[in-house]
Amino acid sequence: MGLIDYISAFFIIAGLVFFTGGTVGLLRFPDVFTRLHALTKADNLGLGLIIIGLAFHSNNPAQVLKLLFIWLLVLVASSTVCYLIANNALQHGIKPWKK
Amino acid sequence: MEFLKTLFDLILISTMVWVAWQALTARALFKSIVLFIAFGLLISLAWVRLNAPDIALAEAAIGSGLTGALLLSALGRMRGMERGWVKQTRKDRSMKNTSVWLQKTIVSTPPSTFLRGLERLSLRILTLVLAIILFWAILSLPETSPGLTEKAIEALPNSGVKNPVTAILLNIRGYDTLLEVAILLLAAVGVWAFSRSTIRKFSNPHNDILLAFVCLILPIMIIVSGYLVWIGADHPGGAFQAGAILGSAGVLWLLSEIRRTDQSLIWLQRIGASFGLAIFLLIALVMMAIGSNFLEYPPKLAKQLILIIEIAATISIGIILASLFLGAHPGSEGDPLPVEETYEDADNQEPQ
Amino acid sequence: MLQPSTLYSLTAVVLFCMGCYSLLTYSHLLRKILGVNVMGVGVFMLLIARAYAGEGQQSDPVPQALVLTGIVVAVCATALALNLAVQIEATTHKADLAEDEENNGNAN
Amino acid sequence: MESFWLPVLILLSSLLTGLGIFFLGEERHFARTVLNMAAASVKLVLVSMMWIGYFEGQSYEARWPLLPGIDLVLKTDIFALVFLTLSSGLWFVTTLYAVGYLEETPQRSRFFGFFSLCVSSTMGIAMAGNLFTFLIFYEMLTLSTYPLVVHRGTEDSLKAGRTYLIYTLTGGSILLLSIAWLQTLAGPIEFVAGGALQPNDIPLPVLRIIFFLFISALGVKSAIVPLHSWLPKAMVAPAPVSALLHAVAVVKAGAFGIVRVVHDVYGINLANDLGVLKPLMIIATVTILYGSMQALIQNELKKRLAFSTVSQISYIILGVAILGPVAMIGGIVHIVHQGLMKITLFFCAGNFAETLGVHKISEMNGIGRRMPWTMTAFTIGALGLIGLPPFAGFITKWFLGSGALHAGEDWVVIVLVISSLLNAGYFLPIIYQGWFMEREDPWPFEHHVGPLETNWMLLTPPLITAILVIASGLFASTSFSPLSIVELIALVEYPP
Amino acid sequence: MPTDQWHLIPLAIALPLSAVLLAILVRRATVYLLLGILLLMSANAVGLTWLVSSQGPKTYYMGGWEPPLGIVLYADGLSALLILMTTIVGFAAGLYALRYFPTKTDDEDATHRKNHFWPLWMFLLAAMSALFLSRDIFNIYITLELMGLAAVSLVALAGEPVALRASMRYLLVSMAGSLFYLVGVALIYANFGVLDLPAIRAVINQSPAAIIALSLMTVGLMMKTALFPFHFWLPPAHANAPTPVSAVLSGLVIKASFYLLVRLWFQGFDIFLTPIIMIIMGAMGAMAILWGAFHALKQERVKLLIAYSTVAQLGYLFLLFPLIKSGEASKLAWSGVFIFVLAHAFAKAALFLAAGNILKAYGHDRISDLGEMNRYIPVTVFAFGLAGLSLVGLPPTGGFIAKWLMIRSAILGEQWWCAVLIAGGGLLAAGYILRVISRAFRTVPDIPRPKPLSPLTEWTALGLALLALGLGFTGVYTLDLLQAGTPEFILNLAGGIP
Repeated sequence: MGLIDYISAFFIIAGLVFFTGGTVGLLRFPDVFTRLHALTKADNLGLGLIIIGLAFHSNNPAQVLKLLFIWLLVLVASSTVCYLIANNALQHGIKPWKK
Repeated sequence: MEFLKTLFDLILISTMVWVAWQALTARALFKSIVLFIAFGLLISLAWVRLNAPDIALAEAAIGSGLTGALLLSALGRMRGMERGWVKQTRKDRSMKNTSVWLQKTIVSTPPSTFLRGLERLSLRILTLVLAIILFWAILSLPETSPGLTEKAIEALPNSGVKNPVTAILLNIRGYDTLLEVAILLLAAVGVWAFSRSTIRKFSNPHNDILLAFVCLILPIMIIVSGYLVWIGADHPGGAFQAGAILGSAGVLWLLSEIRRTDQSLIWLQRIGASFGLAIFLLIALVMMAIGSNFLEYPPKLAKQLILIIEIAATISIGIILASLFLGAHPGSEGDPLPVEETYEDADNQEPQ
Repeated sequence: MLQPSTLYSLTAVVLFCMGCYSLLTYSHLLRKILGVNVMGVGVFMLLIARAYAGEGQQSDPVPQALVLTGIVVAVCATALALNLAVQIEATTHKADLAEDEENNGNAN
Repeated sequence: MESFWLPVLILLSSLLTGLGIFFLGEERHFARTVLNMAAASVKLVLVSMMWIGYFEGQSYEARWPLLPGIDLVLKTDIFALVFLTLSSGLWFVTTLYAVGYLEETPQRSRFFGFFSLCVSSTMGIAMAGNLFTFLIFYEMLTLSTYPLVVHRGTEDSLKAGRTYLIYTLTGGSILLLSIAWLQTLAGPIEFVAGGALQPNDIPLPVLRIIFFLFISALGVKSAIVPLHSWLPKAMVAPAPVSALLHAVAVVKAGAFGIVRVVHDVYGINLANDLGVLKPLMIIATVTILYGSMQALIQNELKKRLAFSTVSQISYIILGVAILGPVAMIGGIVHIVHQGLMKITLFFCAGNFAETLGVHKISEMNGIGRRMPWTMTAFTIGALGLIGLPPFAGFITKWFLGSGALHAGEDWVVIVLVISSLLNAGYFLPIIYQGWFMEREDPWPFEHHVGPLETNWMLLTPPLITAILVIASGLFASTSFSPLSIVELIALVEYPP
Repeated sequence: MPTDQWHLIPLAIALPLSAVLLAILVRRATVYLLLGILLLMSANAVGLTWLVSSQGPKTYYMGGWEPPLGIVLYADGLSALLILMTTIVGFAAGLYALRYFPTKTDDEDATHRKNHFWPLWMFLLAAMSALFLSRDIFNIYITLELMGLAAVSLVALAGEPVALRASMRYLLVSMAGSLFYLVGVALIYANFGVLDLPAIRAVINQSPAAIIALSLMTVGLMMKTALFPFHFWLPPAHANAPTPVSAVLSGLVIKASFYLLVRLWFQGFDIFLTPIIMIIMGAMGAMAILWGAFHALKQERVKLLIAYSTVAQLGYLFLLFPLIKSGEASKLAWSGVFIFVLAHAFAKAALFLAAGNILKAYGHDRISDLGEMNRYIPVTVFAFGLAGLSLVGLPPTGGFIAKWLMIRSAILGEQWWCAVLIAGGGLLAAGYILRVISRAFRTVPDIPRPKPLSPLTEWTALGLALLALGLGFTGVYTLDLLQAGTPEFILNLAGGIP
């Protein structure tokens, strides 16, 4: 286990933490909007961290590029989907949750 | 480390089984479909774990992705399903059709609740017995299965490709694949035959962001599928994975209403769907004509031929999968294009 | 005993039986179709698990090719089944095969 | 070459006619009649050619391999020739009668088509050279007669047809089983005079079982008690069909089959050693008595005739069952005699029904005055069946009786006497009513056709057959009478 | 590397597949093109039959790869005969379909159905040829799926709710059946590492995995064959499909999975053939015979009656298993059963086509309301009658030859119950065939005059019936051909079952 491994392990674990957070939010939050919020925000960040962690492992730049590319794609996709869901919800007259 | 691996296995397996069970027994159909998609993703993880990356790719794209899309669109097209979602309670779980069968064949009175209970019990026992038998079979298998690995590796040099799976798929057992492409085409024709409408409109409103996203993502997907075909020769990947990506691109394209005209779609579907089988068959017959066996490629040409077949197959698979999702038939040149009513107005008319 | 191949093969059996049971038990067509798909996954997993030869070893490519074929076949069958189910639901407003009218139906 | 083609031609002459008639339009009456009569005459010519050939020592045989070791064999020995002659001759007159009988009725092309098929299968049965071939034509006969039985298409005729098929097809499948069994034990079986079986390697009990399987299978068609009850039911069929069923085709096929099995499959000696002849004899006598008694209590004319057939056919079986040439002659010659007499009676019954609408015996008072010719023919046939000399029936009973005495079965004579009394009991009243009783109420319905008492095509056939009845009785001793020819058969079976 | 003539083997599959492409791409006036290809296929099948009969069985390496790695096609007398049967029946029913689907294109829905009928039809024929030739247990799975999906789509083509339901049930059963079969394949491969049937036969042993695999495959195939008690899906599917489809389903498709059962049991897994197994199979067959006949006697509709008679007739095929006893009896049973397969294919197809004609002419096929058919549709009635004879097993039809051989074998093997069952089953068949035929003779005063039929539809039915009849006269040649396919298991049965 070299230093690299520890660093990447740290990032990956951090990413997992965010993922867990996102999932908990998905389960616990009251309505669709807040859940979306939790999911997208936390998961995108978590995924980013994990990818950084993995990037430390890879030895050739092409792979790193691929990983980043994947992350970007996920970002775009998840944000679009999140928007669409929220939009639909509003159109079907679901009121955002108030305290 | 071994222990960690086993732990991972156990966690993965238990999750898979749990999700599968949830997917099968969830009260709401929508929920079970979503869970099924998740199940598919877990499965592809398992494939990776069992170092079958090709399968993992295919599963992720076809097994969970496209099947999920098909299931969802079917659920959407089933009218009155909104009611169905809540109504699907555990009460409906009596296997009506077999009890009807029993009633038709054994007793002539309508099946009593007792009879149904009996059926369910007997079915549980039956399944349990099946499970036990299969367990027994599995445990009686030799530790390491003989398999054909060595033979496949030996044959690899003459196959024209370096990825053994691709070699098996497109050269050694190419006949299976030929029939498989035929099955894809058959499915498309079958779907066209069932559906009485030429074009389905999807009811999502025009949406700029979606459009932007699609315009960004479609080219990427197409590139990716091309890439998959290309590397399929010596790395995981190949026609089916690529075709699946292409197919999902098509699905996206359909969902975001940026079709130009329907006529073009028709030609695309009919010609494109049969393209792969046509090329495959043509090459096979040509090989036969020049004196080798049906589907036998001379080693010098093998790589190129396989590539041609794969490209053709990819295009066809993509188009077919997309049109399976579309679930409407391309019609013949002349006839008008009746449009299946979208399911908002379908909901107004109550089922009798 | 806890060989991954054995482990996953046993899982495969469990999945197969689950699918089989729900295919027989449920009356709603979509559920039956889901059941069949789970059955299929079970079979594929059996093949792949037995093909697995351990860390780093080349695992048997033949079953993998077979499974790849099988997955495509499965999705074709599923697509047909789903479209059929949709048609049934559209014509009979019921999404199951209950009360079979084999005696008063009239061909073409 | 000729030896191959003649049997085939005899078969085809009516088979092709039948198929041709199917495709002939329903309304082409004249063409159909011409075709029918032409075919019938051609067949007669062919059969007589075959006689000539036979006396020149020519032997006829046609083979077609159906399965390895199993051929479709058509060949003719003298017994086959007798049956051929009988059925082709009677087919001629019956066709003439049928044409007259069915005038102005629907579905005639169907009727005559199956009529010809029926006769060709009879020909096939006559010429069958082995059990397998026999089975084939036996079933063909069943199928080709069904449409004739249900020809009227009414519900009860359909019901009668169903009964007929249930009985005969069951018989057929029993026959199939027994043939298959026998073939498994003894290989393919060709009919050989004196018996084809070499019993040394087959256990005798098995042979006995198979024998009685055969009898029960063939007994259905030859209407031995208790397998007879389809026959009276089948009376709903039109008169020419009943005539064909009773005199020529169906029941005779059964009887013919039994003779074949006893003589040419088992062989009279083996059958005797098996001890199966005595039971057969008893069955026959029981049937004779039962049939006559039933006939006695019938009021419907055709029913009475039917039951009389039941008893008469068993004379043939009786003759076969009694050991010794004399009784056998009596039995086999009865195939011809009963045919002639019974067909006469059915023609007459048909004439009564057609011309005067008379179906019941109680309605027959004074019918002899209205239709003297028909009644004369009827009387001749009836007296013949009773067995009065010089009519044909007398010959039969005489030979049967003396044969029984030869074989030491004296009790049979008593049975014969009783049954003759019963015959007299159910025929003489009719004759009396017909000739001597006064008619008071009018006929049920009456339609006059032509100068004669009825349509000439209905009148001539019974007269012809009646004359034959007398002739074969009177000139029994001449060398071409049925009797003397049957004596030739006896020489084959019981070499002196 | 075989000599060129043996390319007929893959051509038997390639021709129909190319026909599929034609049917999809060239829609205008394509039908005559397709009929041309059907003719080619028939010629191909005849050539193949001739080759096999003259040179004996032959293996063909697909893609030139030898087993165990590659896929092997295997043509022997049996498969050649069955392919011939498939092409002939497919051709006849195709001719029928020409007139069955309205030729005028004013009806939107009808045109739609016609356009999709032909590709699916060709898919079905291709699948069956592939299946009859395949010897690789996984490839068999693919052909099974191809066949099943094509058949299901063809049934659904009829379009009414009943037909849709029936085809859905058919689809589910066939999917489940294929999966059961596939589990068996997986177990076999896991245990022995081969997929080629003879290779399996070489290495097979009494291991539990092998037994379980075999039983799973058998169950799966029985589902597809609709052997009692798996028959429940068959009658609605066969009775409500479009007529030419019903003909092919009942005549050919169910035979395919039976053929596979025979291949598996006799040419791959014959070490498991114990008397008990054979008796069980025979008992199921016997049940099927009685059950199907019993229901056929109760049906109100001609097409349903015929469908139930299919359930019954399938039972006879499974009598093959108990009849396999000792050398001679086994040979008789083998040829008897497969002549039965041929005869039933022709007869049953003819019956369905005739029933379709009745349906078209009278507008319904309720038995109770039919009458005087021979006056209006004589050819159809004649075809029905002839085919019925073969079904009942009356001489001189092919059905009779088959039953004769089977009864001989039963008596030789002292399986008395089989002999009685075969004979008695014929009577039951006579019972339900008569229910329809007697209607031809019934005179009913007030029956609306039926619509006239196109002669083509009538004569195709008659043609098939005549084939069933002709089979009775060519028994010798058929037997010769079947000899070229007799598994050595049967040939080695000198002293009876081990």
